Amino acid sequence: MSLLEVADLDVAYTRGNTRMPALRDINLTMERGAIVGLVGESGSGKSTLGLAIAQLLPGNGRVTAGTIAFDGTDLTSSTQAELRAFRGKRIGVVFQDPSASLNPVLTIGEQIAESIRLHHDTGESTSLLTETLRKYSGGLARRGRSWAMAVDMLARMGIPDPAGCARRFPHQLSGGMRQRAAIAMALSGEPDLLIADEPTTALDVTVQATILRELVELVREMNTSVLLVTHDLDVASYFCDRIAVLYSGQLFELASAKEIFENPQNPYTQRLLASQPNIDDESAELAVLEGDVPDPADELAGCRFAARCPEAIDLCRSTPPRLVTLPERLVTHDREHQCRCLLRDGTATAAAGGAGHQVLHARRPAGEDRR
Amino acid sequence: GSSGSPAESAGAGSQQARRGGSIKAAWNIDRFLTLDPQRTTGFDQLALLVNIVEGLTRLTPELDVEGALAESWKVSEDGKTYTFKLRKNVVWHNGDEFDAQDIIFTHQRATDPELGSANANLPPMEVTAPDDHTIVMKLEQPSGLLLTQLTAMPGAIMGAVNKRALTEMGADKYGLTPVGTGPFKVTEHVPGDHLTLTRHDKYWEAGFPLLDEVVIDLVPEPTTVQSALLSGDVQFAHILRPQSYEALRRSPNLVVVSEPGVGWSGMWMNYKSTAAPYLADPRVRLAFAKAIDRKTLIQKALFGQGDPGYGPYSLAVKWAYDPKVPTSQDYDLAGAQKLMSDANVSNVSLDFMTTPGFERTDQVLADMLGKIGVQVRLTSVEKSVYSARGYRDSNYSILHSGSASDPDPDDSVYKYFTTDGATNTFGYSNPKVDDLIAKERVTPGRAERAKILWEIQNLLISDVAAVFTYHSRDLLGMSAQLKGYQKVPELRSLRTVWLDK
Amino acid sequence: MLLYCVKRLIHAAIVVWLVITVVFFIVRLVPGGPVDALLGADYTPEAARVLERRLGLDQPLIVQYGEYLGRTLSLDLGDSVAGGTSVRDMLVEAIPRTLSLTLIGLVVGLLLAIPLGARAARRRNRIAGPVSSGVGLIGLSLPTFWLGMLLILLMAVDLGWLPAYGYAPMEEGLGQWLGHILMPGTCLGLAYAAPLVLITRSSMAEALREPYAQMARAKGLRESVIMAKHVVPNAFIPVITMAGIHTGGLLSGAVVTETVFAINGVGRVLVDAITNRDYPAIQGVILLISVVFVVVNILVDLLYAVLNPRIRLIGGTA
Amino acid sequence: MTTTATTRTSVRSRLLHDRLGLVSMAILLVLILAAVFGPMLSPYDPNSQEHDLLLPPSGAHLMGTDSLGRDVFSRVLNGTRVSVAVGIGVALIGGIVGTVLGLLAGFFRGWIDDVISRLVEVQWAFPELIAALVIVSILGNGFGNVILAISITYVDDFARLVRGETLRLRDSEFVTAARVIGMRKTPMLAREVLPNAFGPIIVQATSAVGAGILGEAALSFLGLGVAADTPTWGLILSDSRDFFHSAWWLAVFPGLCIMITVLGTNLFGRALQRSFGTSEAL
Amino acid sequence: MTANTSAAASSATERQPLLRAEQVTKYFTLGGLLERIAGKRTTVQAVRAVSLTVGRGETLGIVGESGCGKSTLGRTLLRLYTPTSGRILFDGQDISTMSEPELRPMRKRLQMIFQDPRGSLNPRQSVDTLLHRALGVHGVRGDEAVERVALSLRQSGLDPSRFAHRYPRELSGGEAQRVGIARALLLEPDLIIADEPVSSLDVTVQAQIVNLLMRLRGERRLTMAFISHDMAVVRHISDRVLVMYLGRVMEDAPAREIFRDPLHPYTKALMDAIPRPGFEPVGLKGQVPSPSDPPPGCPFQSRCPKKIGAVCETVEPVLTEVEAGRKVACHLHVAPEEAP
Ligand SMILES: Nc1ncnc2c1ncn2[C@@H]1O[C@H](COP(=O)(O)OP(=O)(O)OP(=O)(O)O)[C@@H](O)[C@H]1O
Ligand SMILES: Nc1ncnc2c1ncn2[C@@H]1O[C@H](COP(=O)(O)OP(=O)(O)OP(=O)(O)O)[C@@H](O)[C@H]1O
Ligand SMILES: [Mg+2]
Ligand SMILES: [Mg+2]
Repeated sequence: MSLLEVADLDVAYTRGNTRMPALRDINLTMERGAIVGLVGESGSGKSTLGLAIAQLLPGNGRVTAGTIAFDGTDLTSSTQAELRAFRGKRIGVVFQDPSASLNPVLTIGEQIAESIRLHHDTGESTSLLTETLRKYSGGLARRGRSWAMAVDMLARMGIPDPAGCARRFPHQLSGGMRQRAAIAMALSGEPDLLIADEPTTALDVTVQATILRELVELVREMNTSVLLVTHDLDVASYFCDRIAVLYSGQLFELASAKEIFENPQNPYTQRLLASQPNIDDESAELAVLEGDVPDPADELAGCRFAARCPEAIDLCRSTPPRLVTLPERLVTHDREHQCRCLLRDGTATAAAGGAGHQVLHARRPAGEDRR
Repeated sequence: GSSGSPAESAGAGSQQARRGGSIKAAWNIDRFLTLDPQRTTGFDQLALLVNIVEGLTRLTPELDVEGALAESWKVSEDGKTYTFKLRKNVVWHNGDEFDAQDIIFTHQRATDPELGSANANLPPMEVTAPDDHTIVMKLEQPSGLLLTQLTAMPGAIMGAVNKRALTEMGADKYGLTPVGTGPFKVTEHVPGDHLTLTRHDKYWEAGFPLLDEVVIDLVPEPTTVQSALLSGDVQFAHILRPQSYEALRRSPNLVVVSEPGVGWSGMWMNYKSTAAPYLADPRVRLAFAKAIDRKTLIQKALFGQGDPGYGPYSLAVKWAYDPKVPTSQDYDLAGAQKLMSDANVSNVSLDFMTTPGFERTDQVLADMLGKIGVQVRLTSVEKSVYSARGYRDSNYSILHSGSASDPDPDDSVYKYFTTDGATNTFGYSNPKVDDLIAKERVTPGRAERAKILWEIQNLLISDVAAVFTYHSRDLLGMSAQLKGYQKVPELRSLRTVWLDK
Repeated sequence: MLLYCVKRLIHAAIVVWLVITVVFFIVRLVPGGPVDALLGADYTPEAARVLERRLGLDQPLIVQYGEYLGRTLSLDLGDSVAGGTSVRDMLVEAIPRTLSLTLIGLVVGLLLAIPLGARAARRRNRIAGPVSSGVGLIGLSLPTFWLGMLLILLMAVDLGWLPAYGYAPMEEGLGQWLGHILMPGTCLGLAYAAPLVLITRSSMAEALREPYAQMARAKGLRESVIMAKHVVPNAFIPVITMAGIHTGGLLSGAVVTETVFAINGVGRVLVDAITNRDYPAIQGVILLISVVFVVVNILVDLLYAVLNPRIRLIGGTA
Repeated sequence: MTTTATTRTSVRSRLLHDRLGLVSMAILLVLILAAVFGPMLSPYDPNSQEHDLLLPPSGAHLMGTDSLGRDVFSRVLNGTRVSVAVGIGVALIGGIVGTVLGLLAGFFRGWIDDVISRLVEVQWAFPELIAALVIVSILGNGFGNVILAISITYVDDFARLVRGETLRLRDSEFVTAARVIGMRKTPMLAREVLPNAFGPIIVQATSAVGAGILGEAALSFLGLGVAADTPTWGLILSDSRDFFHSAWWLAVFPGLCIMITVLGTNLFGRALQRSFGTSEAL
Repeated sequence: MTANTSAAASSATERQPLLRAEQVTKYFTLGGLLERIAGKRTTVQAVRAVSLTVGRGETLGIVGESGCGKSTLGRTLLRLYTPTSGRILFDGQDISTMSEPELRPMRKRLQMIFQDPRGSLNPRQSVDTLLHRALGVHGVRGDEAVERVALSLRQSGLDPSRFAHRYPRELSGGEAQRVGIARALLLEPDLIIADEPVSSLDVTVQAQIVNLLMRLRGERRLTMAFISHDMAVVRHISDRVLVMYLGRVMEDAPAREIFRDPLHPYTKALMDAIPRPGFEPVGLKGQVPSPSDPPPGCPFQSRCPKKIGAVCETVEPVLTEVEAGRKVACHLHVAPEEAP
């Protein structure tokens, strides 16, 4: 059994009195220990997917269809109490905005320690009273084993003076330290699945490097699966086993990292890779994808990328493509390469006599420039 | 005598009085400002004070006068010399022996202008003590009031005070814990909270008092007084509002006493009012009087707890009450309306000054006046403002007033209707009335006095000096376990009360 | 810190001085005076003069004010105009009562408001929402005196569980004390709780939407712990501000409650003093209240700092 | 507030599409209508004592009669004007003055804050009821004076609350952003700070509406209400206290009216808040 | 012709310095209740004696470790903070001591893109409202405003019809950031301090924004200080790059050269940590110093792989011009005339 199986997931937000779909028909499977990168246009629903899996959608967000099976349990039909058993210990989350997700009135150490107490047998009480008292009594908070483990956790995140840092409040840390604390917190329960929403955006490259290295180590050690939301394709390529490309609320492509970078099949993925600024590239203008992303809420007849797709044919505007595993002739490294495109899944070929294939080879995938 | 108490109607009059026990009593008052007999003014305080302080005489339930500190007395032929024989076995609460010097001192104090007693209306006289147990009072003129004024009663200030205690404590402290000769002594007084009365063991009247202790709790909210009686938290409530009567009467554990009170209620119409100059017109005043349906007023506003009033004297003062009051002010709406049109007063609006406590009656009065085309605006002001504007500054058009606690009918007329009476702020002046009041005051015999008093009443009624409306009832409630209570109107003497458990 | 304390003290002193000055003059603007109150309906001019001399009211106002300030500085609050008691003794007698009353009111109010408001803030709760609205609405719609009387009727007359009125000091036993103070305290607490329920609900609902609350949930913390430890301290600034503000209301409530329940506390002393135009007593009580409020103010500020480490004390926060 | 036409209409349209908002507006509308037309609609003269005493509610007397034989429905209806005006007047006057003071103090700090805060603390030190009592004693009673007296006593509450919120908000990033676009201080206060302090202000205003109505009741209780012969909900309620056992209707109807008013303002405030952009409904 | 080449073509002297900072320093005093009682106050030396010049139409990239004072510097330059010392000249005028009302007329010309995009958006204002407000402040109303708002949203990659009526809470991270960008562009400023403007944007949108900024630079001679962690973007957009460490400027050089040949060891470390396809992340080792207690000597000495000894620990290196237009603060590099 896979660790996580997301099947036919639809998520919608309510704005005003209308329901706006944000995710449509998401199918995603994660194996134990796998690291899956989630990339895609801003607003395409990456954070939404992460939150939906953790069942932490904001008040106006709802799963409207589909299932999220975690280790065999469907989370969408679980009660709050049942979910609690999963959270922290089995599913850890790093939110997109780490500063906001740290409680401003609790010390960093206490925030990590409380999660440790919940998920490790530290022999400390987690009753309402003692937990509340810990907020007001620094001495009490720092007494137990969980505190020591929290400090240790911070140290592993490469934070200088971890003991001192643990005693400070979030606002007394720099952005980078806060982000590291948030990661430490999510990892402290040694979860089976870590959902990390852009965990390194606030970090400068040197710190980012430190963190990533640490993260990889920890994750391998704990055999944790990671769903990594990022817009840094280089980070994704380094870190992830598989990469999922999201566009306007739909999965457009899903394959191993190597496959995505070396053999992107979906036209959107290709454009995405081409837009990546290249540190070693002197060219001044970045490749731009013209046009707007359709609102995930808009109902469109055909492919959601059709309006911006340079390869689009008439069929694309009328027939919605499905996410299919590509035929072997189109893949280089990954037989499981899935793609949502009429031009690749044979539909268009059948209709237009192999035109799609032509187009495919007419352009060089952007990623290859960088070799 | 100590029998024939109206409260005996609660039954078990034949039972043997038992000594001992302590009770709790609720006094519906914010605080006792002072219990100094020469300085106190409040009726609620005087009602309590009878338990602590005594005068030469005291009142019986029938409002007759009997001896208290004086065993007996003689009045000279000309009615100007009173000779009192004092009791010999009287001991002050502080253990001092009581003698004639105490009365001399009390009189000096009462008439000392420095003390500024508000009630210093004793007749001019010379007080001497030929021996330790005799007091002689030489008056300039005979008096019909003196014996009543010598009781420790409202309007009287001859409650005996102890000189030693007064100098030791100072006047202010004495006002809190007065030392008297009465049946109970004050052992604790927390102003605004409670007051503890303890049995005065050496009280001169053998066998009294019967209770060991009475705790007086001050309960400012009348609804709470009612609840406390019902719940048994207190055994005695010194006063009840009319609206409580029914609710309490139904309770088998309680005895509620409703007796005619002393004093009168009515509307003062300010003849000098610039806002309503027509009030100086007796026709208008008569119209107002005729517009008042007293039965309905009493029924509605007082829940039946009152007696219609047409003149100043109340039913309780039996000897002075004349059941044949002139009927000129009887309810007659048509007559009233006619009088108004005769006086050429129509569609006027009038400010009626009221104060909490009178609001109920005044709303009904306002409604009744409305029927003769007088638009009444009720303005409620706080008590102090009310007395300042009403009794001193004469700054009102019409208000609800009257007198209360008048054991002697003189108290009901003298201050109010003589031309320069202390509280005559509405401007009534009738030389004939002035003369009659002066005469009544120096007439010793009750029978003669009663005649003069009736004459005064008839004049007041025909002049429509004020609109007399009702005589309120003196209401009190107590636990059915309390026996032997003797009710003197407006006073709350617990001397004869005992607890039947 | 020293500077802060000094500044704080100076401000407190200014406030207290302003308060007593305002009271001093304003009570003398109210029509009627102690003479009317003490001497009743009718009195002679001599009597009035004597009394005025005794009370020092015959002096020019500014002289009276100067003397008053001087006396107050030497902590002498003067004597009640009725005589016999010093204002200080009156207060010493009254303070424990009012303190007990407001304490119970505070406890009842907070115990009612915070759990209810907190539960109602979680939108899924089907019971707490209406109940909290109910408490809020009842507390805001029914006068304290009315509730008090109803309570007496119910608890003392009909059920006979609690004494109808009065106060028992703690020396008479905790049970006695509690028995007497419970009903008035509840009555006061309900009025106090009303705005707090609403503010707690609103600010908690807001705090619950913050990402850190989501984060706490993501850790797998129990809902009660999330509330008590994560949400409450953050949502509490307005609640505390409101609670602080309404301690003023608590005292107003105490005025009425003490009258209804015949508790001779500070509120009743004040009402009596006003009825009797007992200037020294009015001044004394208001001085006391202003000192208490200044202290409450400082406490509230400190509480802010305890709850929320971001709050800087310098300059103070509301 | 002048923004673009689009936002103005959108606030309005959002308000009109808010279910609870509509309910609250309906309540308030009914109250206002009752306040304006109440005297015309009332079946009897509210002060006329022509009816039997203490009649329970019936077709002739929708809310029964009181202990003086007055029609309670007529009294409640006529009382609407005063009570609603006192309640809303207190919330508005106290709210506006207090909010302005609080904003100024919290935003400008320095001596402005010192002066305002001290004044507010001075006022705070007077228990509301007592202060109102004294003010009414000095000014005399009557409609305007009672509103004024009670309103003044609530200024400090708003001022303190708003100052606290302002202090919290003035350092927030979006206020800095407003500085960056060159916004003047006044609009900055009005548009950036104030709307974010709306939540607590609404709650405070709601309780001020209730408190205003009850304040008038308490003054009536102490005999210093608007006038002894002007029915107000507070007065009717205060009159009912002798008849707990015998005449429930005397208390229930005015009590309900106060509750509905408080509820209406509360809901309206929350709807307003939602329309101004707090996204989630409660 | 691309903006970059145009920038390179025009010589540095030809440009008017639009913004000039001289020895700007910003300290914060910290301390909670307990620290105050104990009398322990901490001063965070966020920015220490920074001097810089940005010519008209020039883009200055500012990079450095998180917490090194980039945002503080940016905010101080805009006078959102009052500098502890130093002078700031904007278009020749000293704005470092101006009062808020005096500054107000300038505000239109000086804009900022905030690092925390959501925090800088008033939660109670829809996107539409808050953009209109920015224009309204400067008297632009009516159709013109509607057009300009729509344009700036569009430029920032947001479809006005979709986003105009949303509230900040209803935006994704990147969308919120773009609203912030739209607001800054709306007023057509001369100078933008962009604090991590593209950090939460995916690459396609990022490309769009970067291109837009570069185009504006070309068309309107927009001047920018561009703070970013993303070295690739910095390289793309900047003419010059300022490298900061612990509140200090470590290196200040033309973008091309600094990427080609970083002089300062810290700059080198930064370059090495840039993620590249197939890179191995290596961080820096050693104790990170605290801005409230900066070490003596070179700020970077505790982590410097090329430390040359005692001099680094005791003498603080000054920023010296080692080549034309290249300044560095390191004992390894000394000014040509000082070189032996
Ligand atoms: N609370 C919300 N209410 C309404 N709409 C929302 C809400 N949160 C997000 N959305 C919308 O849902 C869509 C997906 O948002 P999401 O935050 O998942 O995007 P994302 O892929 O994480 O983008 P980014 O990279 O910019 O963070 C967007 O169109 C966004 O505007
Ligand atoms: N308002 C403030 N009060 C106190 N200290 C502050 C404040 N703002 C920033 N600091 C401190 O100043 C230093 C510099 O912070 P700054 O935000 O400028 O860093 P930065 O370079 O922008 O970092 P990042 O890349 O994480 O955004 C940090 O140590 C920070 O903790
Ligand atoms: Mg996101
Ligand atoms: Mg920054």
